[in-house]
Amino acid sequence: GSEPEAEEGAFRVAALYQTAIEEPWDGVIHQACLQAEIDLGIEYEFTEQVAAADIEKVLREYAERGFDLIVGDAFLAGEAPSRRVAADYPEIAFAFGSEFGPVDPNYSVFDNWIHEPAYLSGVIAGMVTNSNILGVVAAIPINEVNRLVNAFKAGALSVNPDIRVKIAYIGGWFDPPKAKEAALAQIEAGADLIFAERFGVFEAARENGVLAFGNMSDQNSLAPDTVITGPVWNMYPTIEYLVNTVRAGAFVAQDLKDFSMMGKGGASLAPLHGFEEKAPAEVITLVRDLEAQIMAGTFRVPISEEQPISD
Amino acid sequence: MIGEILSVTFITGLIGAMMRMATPIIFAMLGEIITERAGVLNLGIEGIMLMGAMTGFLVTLSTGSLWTGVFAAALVGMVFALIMAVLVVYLGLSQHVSGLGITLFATGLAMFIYRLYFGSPTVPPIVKPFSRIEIPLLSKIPILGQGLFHHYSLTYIAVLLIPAVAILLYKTKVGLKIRTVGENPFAADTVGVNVNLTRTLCLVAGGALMGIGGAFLTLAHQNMFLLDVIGGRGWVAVAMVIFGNWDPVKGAIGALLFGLVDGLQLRLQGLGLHVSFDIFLMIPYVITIIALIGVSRRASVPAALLQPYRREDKGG
Amino acid sequence: MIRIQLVKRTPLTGWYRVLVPLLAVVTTLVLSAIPILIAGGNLWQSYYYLFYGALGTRFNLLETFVKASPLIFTGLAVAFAFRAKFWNIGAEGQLLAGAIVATWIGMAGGSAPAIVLLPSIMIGGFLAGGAWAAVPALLKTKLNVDDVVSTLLLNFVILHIMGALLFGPMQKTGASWPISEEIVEAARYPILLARSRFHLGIPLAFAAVLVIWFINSKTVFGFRSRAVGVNIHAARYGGINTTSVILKTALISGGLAGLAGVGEVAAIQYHLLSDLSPGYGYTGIVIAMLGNLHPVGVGLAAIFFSIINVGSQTMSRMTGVPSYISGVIEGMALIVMLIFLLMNEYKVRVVRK
Amino acid sequence: MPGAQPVPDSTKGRYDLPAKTAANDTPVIEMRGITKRFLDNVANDQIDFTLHAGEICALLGENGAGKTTLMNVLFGYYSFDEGSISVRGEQVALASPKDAIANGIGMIHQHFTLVPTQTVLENIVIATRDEKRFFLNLKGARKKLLDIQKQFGLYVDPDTRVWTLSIGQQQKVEILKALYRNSSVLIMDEPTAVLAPQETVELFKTLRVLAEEGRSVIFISHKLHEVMEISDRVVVLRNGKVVNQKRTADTDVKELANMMVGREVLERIERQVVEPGEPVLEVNDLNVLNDKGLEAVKNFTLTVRRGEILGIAGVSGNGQTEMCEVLFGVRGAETGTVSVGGQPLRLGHPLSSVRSGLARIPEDRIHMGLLMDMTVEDNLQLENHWTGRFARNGLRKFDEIAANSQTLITDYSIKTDGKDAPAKSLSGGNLQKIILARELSSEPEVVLASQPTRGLDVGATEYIHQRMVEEKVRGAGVVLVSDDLDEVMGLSDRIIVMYEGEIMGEVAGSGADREQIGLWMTGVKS
Ligand SMILES: Nc1ncnc2c1ncn2[C@@H]1O[C@H](COP(=O)(O)OP(=O)(O)OP(=O)(O)O)[C@@H](O)[C@H]1O
Ligand SMILES: Nc1ncnc2c1ncn2[C@@H]1O[C@H](COP(=O)(O)OP(=O)(O)OP(=O)(O)O)[C@@H](O)[C@H]1O
Ligand SMILES: [Mg+2]
Ligand SMILES: [Mg+2]
Repeated sequence: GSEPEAEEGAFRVAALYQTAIEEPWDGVIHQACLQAEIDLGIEYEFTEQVAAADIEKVLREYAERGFDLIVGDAFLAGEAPSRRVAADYPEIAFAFGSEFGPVDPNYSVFDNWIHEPAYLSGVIAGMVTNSNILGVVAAIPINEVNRLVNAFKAGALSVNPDIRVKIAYIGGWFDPPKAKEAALAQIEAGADLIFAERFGVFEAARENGVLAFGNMSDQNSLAPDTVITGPVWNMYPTIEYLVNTVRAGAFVAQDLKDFSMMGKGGASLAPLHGFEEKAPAEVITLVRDLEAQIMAGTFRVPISEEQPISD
Repeated sequence: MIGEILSVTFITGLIGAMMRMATPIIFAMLGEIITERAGVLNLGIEGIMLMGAMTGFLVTLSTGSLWTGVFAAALVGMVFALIMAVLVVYLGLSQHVSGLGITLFATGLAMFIYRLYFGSPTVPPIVKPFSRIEIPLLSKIPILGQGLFHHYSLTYIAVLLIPAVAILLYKTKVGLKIRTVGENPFAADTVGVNVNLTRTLCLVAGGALMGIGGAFLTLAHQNMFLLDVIGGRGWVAVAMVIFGNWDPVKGAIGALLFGLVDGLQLRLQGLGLHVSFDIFLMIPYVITIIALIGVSRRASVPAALLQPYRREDKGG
Repeated sequence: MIRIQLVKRTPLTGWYRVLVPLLAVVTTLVLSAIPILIAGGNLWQSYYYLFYGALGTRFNLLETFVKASPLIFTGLAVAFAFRAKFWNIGAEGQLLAGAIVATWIGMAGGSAPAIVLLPSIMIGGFLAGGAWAAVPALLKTKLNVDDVVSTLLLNFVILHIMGALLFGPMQKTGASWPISEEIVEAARYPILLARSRFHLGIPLAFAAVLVIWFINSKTVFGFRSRAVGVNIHAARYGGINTTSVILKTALISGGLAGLAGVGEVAAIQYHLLSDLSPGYGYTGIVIAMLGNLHPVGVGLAAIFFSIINVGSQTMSRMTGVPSYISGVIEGMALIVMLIFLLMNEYKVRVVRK
Repeated sequence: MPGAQPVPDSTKGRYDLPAKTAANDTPVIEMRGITKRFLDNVANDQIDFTLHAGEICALLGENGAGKTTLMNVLFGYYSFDEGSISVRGEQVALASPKDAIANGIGMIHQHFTLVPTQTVLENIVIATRDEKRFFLNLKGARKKLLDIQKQFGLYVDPDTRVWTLSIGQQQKVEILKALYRNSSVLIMDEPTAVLAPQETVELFKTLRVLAEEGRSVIFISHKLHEVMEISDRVVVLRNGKVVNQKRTADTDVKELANMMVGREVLERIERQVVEPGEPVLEVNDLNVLNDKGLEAVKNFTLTVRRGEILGIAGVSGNGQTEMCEVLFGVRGAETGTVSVGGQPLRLGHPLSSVRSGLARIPEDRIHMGLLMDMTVEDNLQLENHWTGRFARNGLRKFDEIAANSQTLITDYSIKTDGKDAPAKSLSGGNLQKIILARELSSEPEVVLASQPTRGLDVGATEYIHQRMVEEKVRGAGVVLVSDDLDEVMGLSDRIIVMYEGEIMGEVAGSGADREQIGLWMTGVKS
């Protein structure tokens, strides 16, 4: 056998994911690449569930095969190897999800800066809640999660100073049964709106007639009468920008943060679906107004990465 | 905070959580007890549960019938248990390594099939799961009612299975044969009990229960299948078998205790204690170890556990 | 009715003993064709990349050794314990214990030279793993707590202790993820071959094979631990302090697993993080049994397993088959190899009744 | 199947059998040309064997002659390579014990087939396949069992757990199990090896009743006096072949022994008179609890001198085992002291016993004395692997070790493929020789032998008796604990009798009154 070579001139993108692509964070990158396959005519390969010890091997394999752009999540185990491999292959563009900075000449970073729609979700929650108790079920207290939780809470407090927030961590990316139990515990404690940072919450909410917010993508279809909306991340603007600059030979290492914010279409509040009509009109008005202010740059959602704890 | 813990909703909720969290463990633990009582340690449990979770989900999604899914999960559990039987009963291979091999294989296969079938959708596919059934009258008992009698049918089945397995083991001829095969296969053989067949059937029955335990997570407690859905619950079930001294009732008490502590830690997290959440997550395991110290004095492992039975082998 | 019967045969010798594992590999390949074809992969290409990925280039070959190193350590750890019938399912946790302490020493290393730091992290990691294994050994010998369960449960416990440390005192300043500060340069295992990750831990693993072989076959302690494993009542009757033997066995076993953790920190990651081990401790059980609890067998089994693991991952990438195929192939390889090794001593007879 | 007798119908739940008819000469069992190989070891070589209704046939042969193998073939437990088996004139295929049981064959195995954690009743009901019901019918079973107990005079409480029973009682359970199944052919593989004389007498009564009823018994034993007493016919095996068979009435013990071994065997060792020296073993006021926490040894005091053999007689289960275990170091005592050669033992510390100059020959050789999965050499090394002679700085001196093993194997004529052969490949007699070699080669001051010839053939027994006497002559104090009264009376200079943990009395060895000892053994003080 021989290596399956790409047709001449095709633009090849490889992705490395440390988790399964069901994990929403990596899933968003994956979806963007799939879309780029269609819209931008790139060729795309990926590996999921790469163990910490194997990251370097996988990256080197992709680099050796001459991909034009390599993306993925660097958090934790990927930081060091991805930066190392990037340094060894300056002719290849690397863009990784990371909490740290870019490295010249070829290592860009991005992250899910979706605190803005998280704030908007909080605003809705603060106005809609009856019990004034909100729940949050999250993975682990990292910046990427803390930002969203804090923004959600800030949004709620901005419209309702009596809000109390209960937070539970399930200790991993996937454990829907545990997430469900955490949500149930919050519902018992009086929460009537839950921000589901992780999968597993909607079932608890649905069974108890409580409403919930999704995260990362439009998750309304998972429980149409339960999921109001939620912050959505869209990696496509980032990928599109990367592909275009690399193609044009204009790629420079940079922090691609802006491409994941609302201003550039990288973040948004998920469609409200049925709640558009059901919710009180003043809620919709306020949210749409804030949304417009954020897009116009006249309102900046505060960023806090402190670990939040239950009230 | 103490007030919150002692409130009625807190306690009722905790009891409910205990029952739910314990259900998959009870299924798997009972399956493992039947298997181990016949002298076979099935460490394939974690993988078999995952295959059950995946198969049950897939079948329900494509047939629309939850019970068909549960049935399929049981069936796939039986198939994997049968593979295990060929390896450890008929070929007499190491039970440790065959079991871990099955777990490795089944885990890979479950995800492999899922990925082939669903590709990589934006949001995971879901089924309409079992809904909870309120038992009339009983569920109206204050505090306990909602905690104990408002559950999925599979939870009720799990609870009923506890005495059923105990009766099977202690009160029936089949049970006596199973216990004898696990204690002294030579003795069983010399009275005309087919040792290998008994072990195979126990493995298969146990595999079915493990499969259903897995399916509970994707068809009742949840409505989707994700990679880590079992999350070590199979290993916990193995621990509970030993905790319960190979007795279904004591094992179930262990499983309920584990569920209780697990439910409690999630609730304590919500109380705003300034303690690392990892400490909470650790509690169920630490409590189990401490409890083991209490029960270990009179541990009575089936004497022939781990030992293959071959008639003409000398000195085995 | 058809009955399968195993009949003991005079053990195979010479070339047959080599042939049997080779046949197992071929059979595994044939069986792997099923999932590959179902997933729409090209069969020959898949086979090619399976070997190419593990052995095809200098880098790949060396990566196979990189993978083998922790597996040898955990395999030896389990084999050493099982030989004395200390059922240590906890190599995973002991690995983490070793990694935690190694990281801690490596972070605090300051300007100490490598000649001091390297032995310190190895000894520290060894002792940490050993101490973590001594807990279930004490529970077993003093309180009669089943070792299978206690070692297993302690894996979860230390995983969360590590989590608490990584979100607490050991967390890298400024980081929110469960990750520690990097260890200092001098505490890192030197890379022995340029342009690769072939590190000090690899020859160390092979040295450990020799050391364990030496302990098992040449020392008084090796005799005692075997005696305890074969018949603890007879060993005690013979004047052997069985409690002490089990404790020392646990210390060495846990220590070996701890060294696997040291290697992952000092040669691969350079810091502690929550996903440090992809289950090396559990795979170690498989490897120990596959290697028949013999240190040399463990070495060979670890290399075999690394080839399958590394090769099948590359194969899945190159052919677009879902990466979970590697678990499927590893599981199959293991089971097939076990069955074929059985044929060294038994033949199968099918009897019709 | 004309002419053949029907298989007893076990569903009837009654124990009547076809009448014993002298005219009916179809053998119950007929084995023709049976050959059974284990790899290249021919365990049974072209064996012909027949058994008639109402007959008690003894099967004799040295350890490893192939007796158990032949019976396992008959019981359907082992497959065989050549030959045929007929039951009541009909050729049968016995693929498993199930088939043998269906043909009315029952077997009491050399090693017990009981489940210690279950009750007597549970152990017995599992043997039945008569009722097609799902639930256990313990009530009915108990009634049936009590009937049988009454009929044969074999009393064991149905509800006790087997692990609490003495070995003799366990043997009864085994027999009840076979009777419960209504076997018409009963194979008994060394049933008396662990029985006290009284129990043997009881057993023989039972066997005679069975024979009266027209059932047949195959009886395996190394105790030739018993064989003479109970059997109608003897079949002797050597190296897997039938070397001779005779009516019991036409032979005697001496001839049987010679047929088995192929040479003259001393039936009894010459008693050698040695002037006893100073006390070398002193046991003072020992009180010991058994596993169940009950008093097993009470106020036990004993002195043994150099140059004497002290025999301890008693029905097994009267504290001998516990007393020996204390001296071996594996059991602690409530009160009391033990000293060997003037040095006190640290009770409960095996190492102390190992180092004390006490040679220990344990009753349970397989589980306590030997490492069956290790080599002959390892077993020879068990107690002294750490000594300066065999190890330095924690490393073993393999040259020394090998030389020593070689010497011991030669000196004690241990029959083995070599020092590296696994212990489990050796016969019972040779396993016991490993222990003797290990214990006696260091010229101990005291030899404590617990049931040293249990299960061993006449040749091996002779050898061990000889060694015991040699040790005494050398000047060691020897303690012989045995259920076998003949053995104790034949070897001892002094005899004490233990009953319920206490010493009932003491007599001189020569000219001891058998009657008196028998009474003491049953707890009758006089
Ligand atoms: N099995 C033994 N029997 C008698 N004496 C022994 C035994 N083991 C050790 N000793 C004595 O104790 C001394 C110390 O021995 P060593 O240090 O080898 O034992 P160890 O490794 O501590 O063994 P243990 O596992 O019993 O603690 C030896 O010189 C020896 O005299
Ligand atoms: N399962 C087996 N596998 C291999 N060899 C065996 C097996 N069973 C018996 N043998 C061998 O067959 C021969 C006959 O053994 P067997 O047990 O029949 O002797 P025996 O006459 O009953 O001796 P004993 O008086 O010691 O009970 C021996 O050499 C023994 O080692
Ligand atoms: Mg010592
Ligand atoms: Mg025999």
